[in-house]
Amino acid sequence: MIRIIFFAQLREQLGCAGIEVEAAEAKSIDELKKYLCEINPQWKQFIESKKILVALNHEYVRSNLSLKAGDEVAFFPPVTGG
Amino acid sequence: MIRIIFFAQLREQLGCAGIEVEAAEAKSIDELKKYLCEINPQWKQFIESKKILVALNHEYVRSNLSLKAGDEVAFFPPVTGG
Amino acid sequence: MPFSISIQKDDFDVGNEYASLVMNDTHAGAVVFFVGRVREMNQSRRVSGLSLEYYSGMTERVLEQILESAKQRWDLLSVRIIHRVGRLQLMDQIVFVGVTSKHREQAFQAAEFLMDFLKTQAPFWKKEITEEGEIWVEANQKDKVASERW
Amino acid sequence: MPFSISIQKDDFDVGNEYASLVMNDTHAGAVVFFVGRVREMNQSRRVSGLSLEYYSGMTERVLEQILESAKQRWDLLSVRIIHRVGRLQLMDQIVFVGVTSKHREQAFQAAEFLMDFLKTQAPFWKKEITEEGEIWVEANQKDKVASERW
Repeated sequence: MIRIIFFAQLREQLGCAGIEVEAAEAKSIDELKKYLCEINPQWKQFIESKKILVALNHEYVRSNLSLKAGDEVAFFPPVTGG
Repeated sequence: MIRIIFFAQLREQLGCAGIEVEAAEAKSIDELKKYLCEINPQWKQFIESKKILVALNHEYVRSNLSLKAGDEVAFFPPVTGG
Repeated sequence: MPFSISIQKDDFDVGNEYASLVMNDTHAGAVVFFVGRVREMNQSRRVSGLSLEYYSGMTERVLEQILESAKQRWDLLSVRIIHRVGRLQLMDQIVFVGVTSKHREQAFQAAEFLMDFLKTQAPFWKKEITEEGEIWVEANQKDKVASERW
Repeated sequence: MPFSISIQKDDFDVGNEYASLVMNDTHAGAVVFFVGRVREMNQSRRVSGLSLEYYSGMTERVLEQILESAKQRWDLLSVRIIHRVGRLQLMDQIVFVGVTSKHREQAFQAAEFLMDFLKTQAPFWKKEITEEGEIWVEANQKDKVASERW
Protein backbone atom coordinates (compact mmCIF):
# COMPACT_ATOMS: atom_id res chain seq x y z
CA MET A 1 0.00 0.00 0.00
CA ILE A 2 0.97 3.62 -0.51
CA ARG A 3 -0.03 6.06 2.20
CA ILE A 4 -1.45 9.37 0.96
CA ILE A 5 -1.92 12.39 3.26
CA PHE A 6 -3.39 15.86 2.80
CA PHE A 7 -2.78 18.98 4.86
CA ALA A 8 -4.35 22.32 5.77
CA GLN A 9 -6.95 23.82 3.41
CA LEU A 10 -6.43 20.96 0.93
CA ARG A 11 -7.52 18.48 3.61
CA GLU A 12 -10.62 20.59 4.26
CA GLN A 13 -11.38 20.99 0.54
CA LEU A 14 -11.14 17.24 -0.03
CA GLY A 15 -12.84 16.42 3.26
CA CYS A 16 -10.12 13.80 3.76
CA ALA A 17 -6.96 13.65 5.86
CA GLY A 18 -5.48 10.59 4.19
CA ILE A 19 -6.12 7.35 2.34
CA GLU A 20 -4.27 4.22 1.33
CA VAL A 21 -3.83 3.19 -2.28
CA GLU A 22 -2.70 -0.20 -3.63
CA ALA A 23 0.84 0.11 -5.00
CA ALA A 24 -0.39 -1.56 -8.21
CA GLU A 25 -2.81 1.33 -8.86
CA ALA A 26 -0.14 4.03 -8.92
CA LYS A 27 3.38 3.36 -10.13
CA SER A 28 4.33 7.05 -10.19
CA ILE A 29 3.26 10.41 -8.76
CA ASP A 30 1.41 11.27 -11.97
CA GLU A 31 -0.42 7.94 -11.98
CA LEU A 32 -1.33 8.46 -8.36
CA LYS A 33 -2.83 11.90 -9.07
CA LYS A 34 -4.78 10.48 -11.98
CA TYR A 35 -6.04 7.59 -9.85
CA LEU A 36 -7.11 9.90 -7.01
CA CYS A 37 -9.07 12.09 -9.44
CA GLU A 38 -10.73 9.05 -11.00
CA ILE A 39 -12.01 7.67 -7.72
CA ASN A 40 -13.03 11.17 -6.52
CA PRO A 41 -13.77 13.38 -9.53
CA GLN A 42 -14.62 16.32 -7.26
CA TRP A 43 -10.95 16.29 -6.06
CA LYS A 44 -9.59 17.07 -9.52
CA GLN A 45 -9.63 20.87 -9.29
CA PHE A 46 -7.79 20.76 -5.95
CA ILE A 47 -5.27 17.96 -6.57
CA GLU A 48 -4.32 19.32 -9.99
CA SER A 49 -3.92 22.92 -8.85
CA LYS A 50 -0.50 24.27 -9.83
CA LYS A 51 -0.07 25.58 -6.31
CA ILE A 52 -0.24 22.19 -4.63
CA LEU A 53 3.09 20.82 -3.42
CA VAL A 54 3.97 17.14 -3.29
CA ALA A 55 6.33 15.30 -0.97
CA LEU A 56 7.48 11.69 -1.23
CA ASN A 57 8.77 10.14 1.99
CA HIS A 58 9.24 13.58 3.57
CA GLU A 59 11.14 15.10 0.62
CA TYR A 60 9.72 17.63 -1.80
CA VAL A 61 9.30 16.17 -5.30
CA ARG A 62 9.12 18.28 -8.43
CA SER A 63 9.21 15.50 -11.01
CA ASN A 64 7.26 12.33 -11.72
CA LEU A 65 9.07 9.91 -9.41
CA SER A 66 8.09 6.26 -9.32
CA LEU A 67 6.29 4.82 -6.30
CA LYS A 68 6.46 1.53 -4.46
CA ALA A 69 4.64 -0.15 -1.59
CA GLY A 70 5.39 1.51 1.75
CA ASP A 71 5.85 4.99 0.28
CA GLU A 72 4.23 8.02 1.88
CA VAL A 73 3.01 10.76 -0.45
CA ALA A 74 1.78 14.10 0.89
CA PHE A 75 -0.13 16.82 -0.94
CA PHE A 76 -0.34 20.27 0.58
CA PRO A 77 -0.77 23.98 -0.17
CA PRO A 78 2.13 26.48 -0.04
CA VAL A 79 3.55 26.68 3.46
CA THR A 80 2.84 29.62 5.78
CA GLY A 81 4.81 29.08 8.99
CA GLY A 82 7.19 31.38 10.79
CA MET B 1 38.04 79.62 27.05
CA ILE B 2 37.71 76.66 24.72
CA ARG B 3 37.73 73.24 26.30
CA ILE B 4 39.83 70.61 24.51
CA ILE B 5 39.57 66.89 25.32
CA PHE B 6 41.40 63.81 24.10
CA PHE B 7 40.28 60.20 24.22
CA ALA B 8 41.62 56.66 24.21
CA GLN B 9 45.08 56.00 22.73
CA LEU B 10 45.38 59.66 21.70
CA ARG B 11 45.03 60.69 25.35
CA GLU B 12 47.75 58.20 26.27
CA GLN B 13 50.03 59.30 23.42
CA LEU B 14 49.71 62.96 24.41
CA GLY B 15 49.80 62.16 28.12
CA CYS B 16 46.92 64.60 28.50
CA ALA B 17 43.17 64.17 28.97
CA GLY B 18 42.24 67.77 28.29
CA ILE B 19 43.29 71.39 28.41
CA GLU B 20 41.76 74.83 28.11
CA VAL B 21 42.76 77.30 25.44
CA GLU B 22 42.01 81.04 25.28
CA ALA B 23 39.42 81.68 22.60
CA ALA B 24 41.67 84.39 21.18
CA GLU B 25 44.39 81.79 20.46
CA ALA B 26 42.24 79.64 18.19
CA LYS B 27 39.50 81.12 16.03
CA SER B 28 39.01 77.91 14.06
CA ILE B 29 39.68 74.18 14.27
CA ASP B 30 42.74 74.53 12.06
CA GLU B 31 44.10 77.37 14.20
CA LEU B 32 43.48 75.29 17.28
CA LYS B 33 45.43 72.33 15.89
CA LYS B 34 48.29 74.65 14.93
CA TYR B 35 48.28 76.22 18.38
CA LEU B 36 48.28 72.86 20.16
CA CYS B 37 51.27 71.71 18.08
CA GLU B 38 53.12 74.93 18.77
CA ILE B 39 52.81 74.69 22.52
CA ASN B 40 53.57 70.94 22.47
CA PRO B 41 55.68 70.12 19.42
CA GLN B 42 55.77 66.45 20.38
CA TRP B 43 51.96 66.33 19.85
CA LYS B 44 52.21 67.20 16.18
CA GLN B 45 52.51 63.66 14.79
CA PHE B 46 49.45 62.56 16.78
CA ILE B 47 47.16 65.59 16.41
CA GLU B 48 47.83 65.88 12.68
CA SER B 49 47.34 62.19 11.95
CA LYS B 50 44.77 61.74 9.17
CA LYS B 51 43.05 59.13 11.30
CA ILE B 52 42.19 61.48 14.15
CA LEU B 53 38.54 62.54 14.32
CA VAL B 54 37.35 65.91 15.60
CA ALA B 55 34.08 66.85 17.27
CA LEU B 56 32.84 70.33 18.08
CA ASN B 57 30.21 70.53 20.80
CA HIS B 58 29.43 66.80 20.46
CA GLU B 59 29.05 66.83 16.67
CA TYR B 60 31.59 65.41 14.22
CA VAL B 61 33.28 68.13 12.17
CA ARG B 62 34.91 67.51 8.82
CA SER B 63 35.66 71.11 7.85
CA ASN B 64 37.46 74.05 9.40
CA LEU B 65 34.65 75.47 11.54
CA SER B 66 35.17 78.64 13.55
CA LEU B 67 35.42 78.51 17.32
CA LYS B 68 34.22 80.74 20.13
CA ALA B 69 34.52 80.87 23.91
CA GLY B 70 32.60 78.08 25.61
CA ASP B 71 33.08 75.59 22.79
CA GLU B 72 34.18 72.04 23.48
CA VAL B 73 36.49 70.40 20.96
CA ALA B 74 37.34 66.70 21.15
CA PHE B 75 40.08 64.81 19.33
CA PHE B 76 39.95 61.05 19.22
CA PRO B 77 40.97 57.97 17.22
CA PRO B 78 38.52 55.95 15.08
CA VAL B 79 35.81 54.45 17.26
CA THR B 80 35.76 50.77 18.19
CA GLY B 81 32.60 50.13 20.18
CA GLY B 82 29.91 47.52 19.70
CA MET C 1 23.15 21.26 22.38
CA PRO C 2 24.87 23.75 20.09
CA PHE C 3 22.48 22.96 17.21
CA SER C 4 18.91 22.02 17.98
CA ILE C 5 15.40 22.16 16.60
CA SER C 6 12.11 21.84 18.45
CA ILE C 7 8.55 21.74 17.21
CA GLN C 8 6.34 22.08 20.24
CA LYS C 9 2.98 23.15 21.60
CA ASP C 10 4.55 24.75 24.65
CA ASP C 11 5.73 28.31 24.89
CA PHE C 12 9.45 29.09 25.16
CA ASP C 13 11.37 31.53 27.31
CA VAL C 14 13.60 33.87 25.30
CA GLY C 15 15.92 34.59 28.24
CA ASN C 16 16.49 30.87 28.84
CA GLU C 17 17.05 30.17 25.16
CA TYR C 18 19.58 32.98 24.97
CA ALA C 19 21.37 31.72 28.08
CA SER C 20 21.60 28.19 26.63
CA LEU C 21 22.95 29.47 23.32
CA VAL C 22 25.89 31.31 24.85
CA MET C 23 26.55 29.27 27.97
CA ASN C 24 30.30 28.81 28.57
CA ASP C 25 31.02 29.85 24.99
CA THR C 26 34.10 32.06 25.00
CA HIS C 27 34.03 32.51 21.20
CA ALA C 28 30.45 33.66 20.66
CA GLY C 29 31.09 37.35 20.10
CA ALA C 30 27.77 37.83 18.31
CA VAL C 31 24.27 36.57 19.08
CA VAL C 32 21.33 37.37 16.80
CA PHE C 33 17.86 36.22 17.34
CA PHE C 34 14.46 36.55 15.91
CA VAL C 35 11.10 36.01 17.59
CA GLY C 36 7.87 35.90 15.59
CA ARG C 37 4.64 36.70 17.45
CA VAL C 38 0.92 36.58 16.71
CA ARG C 39 -0.04 40.12 15.73
CA GLU C 40 -3.41 41.74 15.68
CA MET C 41 -3.74 42.87 12.09
CA ASN C 42 -2.81 40.81 9.06
CA GLN C 43 -3.78 42.02 5.59
CA SER C 44 -6.44 44.20 7.26
CA ARG C 45 -8.05 41.33 9.13
CA ARG C 46 -8.33 41.52 12.90
CA VAL C 47 -6.73 38.38 14.29
CA SER C 48 -7.49 37.00 17.74
CA GLY C 49 -5.45 33.81 17.41
CA LEU C 50 -3.89 31.21 15.16
CA SER C 51 -4.08 27.51 14.66
CA LEU C 52 -0.79 26.04 13.44
CA GLU C 53 -0.51 22.70 11.69
CA TYR C 54 2.62 20.83 10.57
CA TYR C 55 3.70 17.61 8.89
CA SER C 56 5.29 15.49 11.58
CA GLY C 57 8.40 13.83 10.19
CA MET C 58 8.83 16.08 7.17
CA THR C 59 8.85 19.42 9.01
CA GLU C 60 11.70 18.33 11.29
CA ARG C 61 13.58 17.02 8.28
CA VAL C 62 13.21 20.24 6.29
CA LEU C 63 14.31 22.32 9.27
CA GLU C 64 17.37 20.09 9.68
CA GLN C 65 18.22 20.58 6.01
CA ILE C 66 17.88 24.36 6.30
CA LEU C 67 20.07 24.34 9.41
CA GLU C 68 22.64 22.20 7.59
CA SER C 69 22.78 24.68 4.69
CA ALA C 70 23.29 27.56 7.11
CA LYS C 71 26.15 25.71 8.84
CA GLN C 72 27.82 25.16 5.49
CA ARG C 73 27.51 28.80 4.45
CA TRP C 74 28.52 30.52 7.70
CA ASP C 75 30.82 29.89 10.60
CA LEU C 76 28.21 29.27 13.29
CA LEU C 77 28.82 28.24 16.89
CA SER C 78 25.23 27.42 17.85
CA VAL C 79 21.75 27.59 16.43
CA ARG C 80 18.39 27.07 18.09
CA ILE C 81 15.14 26.84 16.14
CA ILE C 82 11.79 26.52 17.92
CA HIS C 83 8.45 26.55 16.16
CA ARG C 84 5.19 26.25 18.01
CA VAL C 85 2.16 24.40 16.71
CA GLY C 86 -1.46 24.11 17.82
CA ARG C 87 -3.63 26.93 19.05
CA LEU C 88 -2.01 30.32 19.75
CA GLN C 89 -3.45 33.58 21.03
CA LEU C 90 -2.77 37.20 20.14
CA MET C 91 0.77 38.23 21.20
CA ASP C 92 1.83 34.61 21.71
CA GLN C 93 5.30 33.68 20.53
CA ILE C 94 5.31 31.54 17.38
CA VAL C 95 8.91 31.04 16.35
CA PHE C 96 12.40 31.52 17.72
CA VAL C 97 15.62 31.48 15.72
CA GLY C 98 18.82 32.15 17.63
CA VAL C 99 22.32 32.09 16.14
CA THR C 100 25.74 32.63 17.64
CA SER C 101 28.94 33.28 15.73
CA LYS C 102 32.26 34.99 16.25
CA HIS C 103 31.19 37.86 14.01
CA ARG C 104 27.96 39.80 13.75
CA GLU C 105 27.57 39.82 9.97
CA GLN C 106 27.62 36.02 9.94
CA ALA C 107 25.10 35.78 12.77
CA PHE C 108 22.76 38.31 11.11
CA GLN C 109 22.93 36.67 7.71
CA ALA C 110 22.41 33.17 9.06
CA ALA C 111 19.40 34.23 11.14
CA GLU C 112 17.77 35.93 8.14
CA PHE C 113 18.55 32.97 5.91
CA LEU C 114 17.04 30.52 8.42
CA MET C 115 13.86 32.60 8.74
CA ASP C 116 13.51 33.09 4.97
CA PHE C 117 13.76 29.36 4.31
CA LEU C 118 11.71 28.35 7.31
CA LYS C 119 8.93 30.59 5.94
CA THR C 120 9.05 29.22 2.40
CA GLN C 121 10.14 25.59 2.85
CA ALA C 122 9.11 24.18 6.21
CA PRO C 123 5.66 22.53 6.14
CA PHE C 124 3.69 24.66 8.58
CA TRP C 125 0.26 26.09 7.85
CA LYS C 126 -1.44 28.90 9.71
CA LYS C 127 -5.15 29.38 10.08
CA GLU C 128 -6.16 32.74 11.47
CA ILE C 129 -9.01 33.07 13.94
CA THR C 130 -10.67 36.33 12.91
CA GLU C 131 -13.94 38.15 13.43
CA GLU C 132 -15.08 36.84 10.05
CA GLY C 133 -14.28 33.25 10.96
CA GLU C 134 -11.29 30.98 10.44
CA ILE C 135 -9.16 31.78 7.41
CA TRP C 136 -6.16 29.85 6.05
CA VAL C 137 -3.27 32.22 5.55
CA GLU C 138 -2.16 32.58 1.92
CA ALA C 139 1.53 32.19 1.11
CA ASN C 140 3.30 35.49 0.79
CA GLN C 141 5.04 36.46 -2.45
CA LYS C 142 7.41 38.69 -0.46
CA ASP C 143 8.66 35.65 1.51
CA LYS C 144 9.30 33.77 -1.71
CA VAL C 145 11.33 36.65 -3.11
CA ALA C 146 13.26 36.93 0.18
CA SER C 147 14.25 33.27 0.02
CA GLU C 148 15.40 33.57 -3.59
CA ARG C 149 18.11 36.10 -2.80
CA TRP C 150 20.36 33.54 -1.08
CA MET D 1 9.68 53.39 26.68
CA PRO D 2 9.31 52.25 23.09
CA PHE D 3 12.61 53.93 22.08
CA SER D 4 15.43 54.13 24.56
CA ILE D 5 19.19 54.24 24.85
CA SER D 6 21.39 53.44 27.86
CA ILE D 7 25.11 53.69 28.37
CA GLN D 8 25.89 51.91 31.58
CA LYS D 9 28.47 50.05 33.62
CA ASP D 10 25.92 47.49 34.80
CA ASP D 11 25.07 44.29 33.01
CA PHE D 12 21.67 43.84 31.35
CA ASP D 13 19.27 40.91 31.29
CA VAL D 14 18.31 39.85 27.77
CA GLY D 15 15.06 38.21 28.88
CA ASN D 16 13.94 41.37 30.67
CA GLU D 17 14.89 43.60 27.76
CA TYR D 18 12.95 41.38 25.38
CA ALA D 19 9.92 41.40 27.69
CA SER D 20 9.97 45.20 27.89
CA LEU D 21 10.25 45.56 24.13
CA VAL D 22 7.13 43.54 23.37
CA MET D 23 5.03 44.15 26.47
CA ASN D 24 1.36 44.68 25.58
CA ASP D 25 2.29 45.29 21.96
CA THR D 26 -0.29 43.57 19.76
CA HIS D 27 1.39 44.73 16.52
CA ALA D 28 4.96 43.60 17.10
CA GLY D 29 4.97 40.55 14.83
CA ALA D 30 8.77 40.54 14.58
CA VAL D 31 11.49 41.03 17.17
CA VAL D 32 15.17 40.98 16.23
CA PHE D 33 17.99 41.47 18.58
CA PHE D 34 21.69 41.44 18.70
CA VAL D 35 23.98 40.90 21.67
CA GLY D 36 27.71 41.51 21.43
CA ARG D 37 29.96 39.70 23.93
CA VAL D 38 33.61 39.76 24.92
CA ARG D 39 35.21 36.87 23.07
CA GLU D 40 38.43 35.09 23.74
CA MET D 41 40.32 35.53 20.49
CA ASN D 42 40.57 38.73 18.51
CA GLN D 43 43.00 38.98 15.60
CA SER D 44 44.88 36.04 17.15
CA ARG D 45 45.31 37.73 20.52
CA ARG D 46 44.02 35.98 23.62
CA VAL D 47 41.71 38.39 25.38
CA SER D 48 40.84 38.13 29.06
CA GLY D 49 38.82 41.32 29.26
CA LEU D 50 38.11 44.77 27.88
CA SER D 51 38.14 48.30 29.11
CA LEU D 52 35.54 50.45 27.37
CA GLU D 53 35.71 54.24 27.26
CA TYR D 54 33.16 56.69 25.83
CA TYR D 55 32.59 60.40 25.37
CA SER D 56 29.83 61.36 27.76
CA GLY D 57 27.45 63.76 26.04
CA MET D 58 28.51 63.00 22.49
CA THR D 59 28.04 59.24 22.57
CA GLU D 60 24.41 59.56 23.69
CA ARG D 61 23.83 62.17 21.03
CA VAL D 62 25.29 60.05 18.22
CA LEU D 63 23.24 57.03 19.32
CA GLU D 64 20.09 59.19 19.30
CA GLN D 65 20.89 60.35 15.79
CA ILE D 66 21.44 56.77 14.58
CA LEU D 67 18.16 55.72 16.21
CA GLU D 68 16.37 58.65 14.56
CA SER D 69 17.70 57.64 11.13
CA ALA D 70 16.50 54.07 11.67
CA LYS D 71 13.02 55.30 12.65
CA GLN D 72 12.84 57.35 9.48
CA ARG D 73 13.88 54.47 7.25
CA TRP D 74 11.78 51.66 8.74
CA ASP D 75 8.44 51.23 10.39
CA LEU D 76 9.63 50.41 13.91
CA LEU D 77 7.51 49.91 17.00
CA SER D 78 10.26 49.91 19.60
CA VAL D 79 14.03 50.01 19.82
CA ARG D 80 16.33 49.45 22.77
CA ILE D 81 20.05 50.17 22.65
CA ILE D 82 22.32 49.39 25.60
CA HIS D 83 26.08 49.78 25.55
CA ARG D 84 28.24 48.96 28.52
CA VAL D 85 31.36 50.87 29.49
CA GLY D 86 34.13 50.32 32.00
CA ARG D 87 35.85 47.04 32.72
CA LEU D 88 34.43 43.86 31.21
CA GLN D 89 35.49 40.23 31.49
CA LEU D 90 35.59 37.41 28.96
CA MET D 91 32.03 36.38 27.93
CA ASP D 92 30.52 39.55 29.42
CA GLN D 93 27.78 41.21 27.43
CA ILE D 94 28.90 44.46 25.75
CA VAL D 95 26.00 45.69 23.65
CA PHE D 96 22.31 45.02 23.11
CA VAL D 97 20.24 46.21 20.17
CA GLY D 98 16.60 45.12 20.11
CA VAL D 99 14.06 46.11 17.47
CA THR D 100 10.38 45.33 17.05
CA SER D 101 8.34 45.84 13.91
CA LYS D 102 5.29 44.38 12.23
CA HIS D 103 7.47 42.63 9.67
CA ARG D 104 10.67 40.67 9.98
CA GLU D 105 12.58 42.20 7.07
CA GLN D 106 12.19 45.66 8.62
CA ALA D 107 13.28 44.45 12.05
CA PHE D 108 16.33 42.64 10.63
CA GLN D 109 17.42 45.55 8.50
CA ALA D 110 17.00 48.11 11.25
CA ALA D 111 18.96 45.98 13.74
CA GLU D 112 21.85 45.55 11.28
CA PHE D 113 21.79 49.23 10.39
CA LEU D 114 21.88 50.23 14.07
CA MET D 115 24.82 47.93 14.76
CA ASP D 116 26.75 49.02 11.66
CA PHE D 117 26.44 52.69 12.59
CA LEU D 118 26.97 52.15 16.29
CA LYS D 119 30.25 50.42 15.39
CA THR D 120 31.50 53.14 13.05
CA GLN D 121 29.98 56.34 14.47
CA ALA D 122 29.40 56.12 18.22
CA PRO D 123 32.39 57.28 20.26
CA PHE D 124 33.38 54.17 22.18
CA TRP D 125 36.90 52.84 22.40
CA LYS D 126 37.95 49.35 23.44
CA LYS D 127 41.18 48.40 25.06
CA GLU D 128 41.85 44.69 25.22
CA ILE D 129 43.42 43.10 28.26
CA THR D 130 45.66 40.42 26.75
CA GLU D 131 48.56 38.23 27.78
CA GLU D 132 50.88 40.71 26.05
CA GLY D 133 49.45 43.66 27.94
CA GLU D 134 46.74 46.20 27.24
CA ILE D 135 46.15 46.95 23.56
CA TRP D 136 43.82 49.56 22.04
CA VAL D 137 41.62 47.91 19.44
CA GLU D 138 42.16 49.20 15.90
CA ALA D 139 39.12 50.26 13.89
CA ASN D 140 37.95 47.58 11.52
CA GLN D 141 37.82 48.23 7.77
CA LYS D 142 35.05 45.62 7.46
CA ASP D 143 32.83 47.66 9.80
CA LYS D 144 33.39 50.77 7.73
CA VAL D 145 32.42 48.94 4.54
CA ALA D 146 29.34 47.51 6.28
CA SER D 147 28.14 50.98 7.28
CA GLU D 148 28.63 52.31 3.75
CA ARG D 149 26.08 49.96 2.22
CA TRP D 150 23.11 51.80 3.76
